[in-house]
Amino acid sequence: MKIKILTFGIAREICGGSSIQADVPEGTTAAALKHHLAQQFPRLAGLASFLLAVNEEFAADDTLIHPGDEVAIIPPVSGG
Amino acid sequence: MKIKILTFGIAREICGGSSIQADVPEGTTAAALKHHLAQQFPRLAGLASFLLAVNEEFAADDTLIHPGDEVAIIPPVSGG
Amino acid sequence: MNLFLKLSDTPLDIHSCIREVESPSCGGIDVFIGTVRDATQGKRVLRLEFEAYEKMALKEMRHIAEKAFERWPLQAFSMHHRTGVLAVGEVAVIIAVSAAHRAAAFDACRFAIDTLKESVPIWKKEVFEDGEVWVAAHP
Amino acid sequence: MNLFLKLSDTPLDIHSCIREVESPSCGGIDVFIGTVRDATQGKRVLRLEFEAYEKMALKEMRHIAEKAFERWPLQAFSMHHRTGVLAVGEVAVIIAVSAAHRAAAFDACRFAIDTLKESVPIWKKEVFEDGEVWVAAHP
Repeated sequence: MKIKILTFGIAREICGGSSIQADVPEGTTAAALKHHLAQQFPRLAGLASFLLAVNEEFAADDTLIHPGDEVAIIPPVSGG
Repeated sequence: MKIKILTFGIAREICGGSSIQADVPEGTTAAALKHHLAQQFPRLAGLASFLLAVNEEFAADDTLIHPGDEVAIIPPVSGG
Repeated sequence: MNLFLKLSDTPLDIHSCIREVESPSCGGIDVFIGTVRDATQGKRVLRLEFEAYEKMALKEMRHIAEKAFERWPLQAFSMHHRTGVLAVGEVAVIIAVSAAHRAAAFDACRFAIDTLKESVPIWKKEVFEDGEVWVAAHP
Repeated sequence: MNLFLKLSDTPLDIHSCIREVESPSCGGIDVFIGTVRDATQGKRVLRLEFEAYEKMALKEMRHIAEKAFERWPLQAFSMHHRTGVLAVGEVAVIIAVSAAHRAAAFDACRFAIDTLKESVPIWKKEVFEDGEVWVAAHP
């Protein structure tokens, strides 16, 4: 399935666009998608932290990604 | 010596005026003046605390009172 | 030391107190605002009356500010206290503290209001429908 | 729950944030204001650029407010965060918390800014004379 992934901050610069597409099997977990992304964009793995959000909530490693989910890469936050 | 003593809050109401006079010997300490005042106005001794200030600073028990000092009765404070 | 103290019998201005501590080298400002609550222990409060031993109150406020500057790396400190008759909702005290980092601002601001309530010669009378009481006067 | 949240790309208004939490039944308001500092580790900062994942940021801000209401007896809670380009001295975040008693207001306000900095998806780029850096991005 094709997943659209939003990117922000330094992740947007690393991935070269405010959203990217990933093609992963159905039943992919957040952990597997992170692994996939880190292979494609090795600099993501060098960040102080690198999390995924699914439908605007932080995703656990075993969160399943479904077609149509809103997925985002969350690099280290620095608000305030 | 005659000492003018400022009063505030509930102490003003107990003493019946915004200042009172006390006649005490030279070399009187703050502790002795407090004792004198508590005898004259027994309700002062019933307060949660009853301190003296001399020249706008809290007085220790052994602070000496001199003629012309600005003395004040400080009942429990409740600002803020 | 950027230190601002005020006792006033007219309404306090939150914004001017905050403006006194703003600075390009500060990253965090903590502000405490004490307002007149409409009830104490379930009793309806009509108004508060604040009385101060003004010269000594300003001295004690200065002692608090100086201690805060000794203990924490602060940029600026402002403390405004109201006197006179206050209605419910009115501002009785404002303390604003700025620092490069927020922990110092929070700690110093809290220290300042806690210490003010212990040592600054200001007295508050609560006026109820059926009487009035000098706060904290009796054990 | 009196809960006010705002993300805005135009200047924040301290007074309107405070007004949201004022109430006759509150005795204390604690306000934290985060401003843009002119230097980081000795380097002169020209400006900051804030970017937010807006919908999720508002959700996380709401989680923080809800946790604060669970933990402390609060009257009202307001959190405003700025996005876009900020000059030195501008306000990046305001958090105002009111409660009947001040300890709850202080504790909840501090919890809120500490948690915001850990969990709300907002990113800050510091722009210096000789380059720029996404804050906290690298170990």
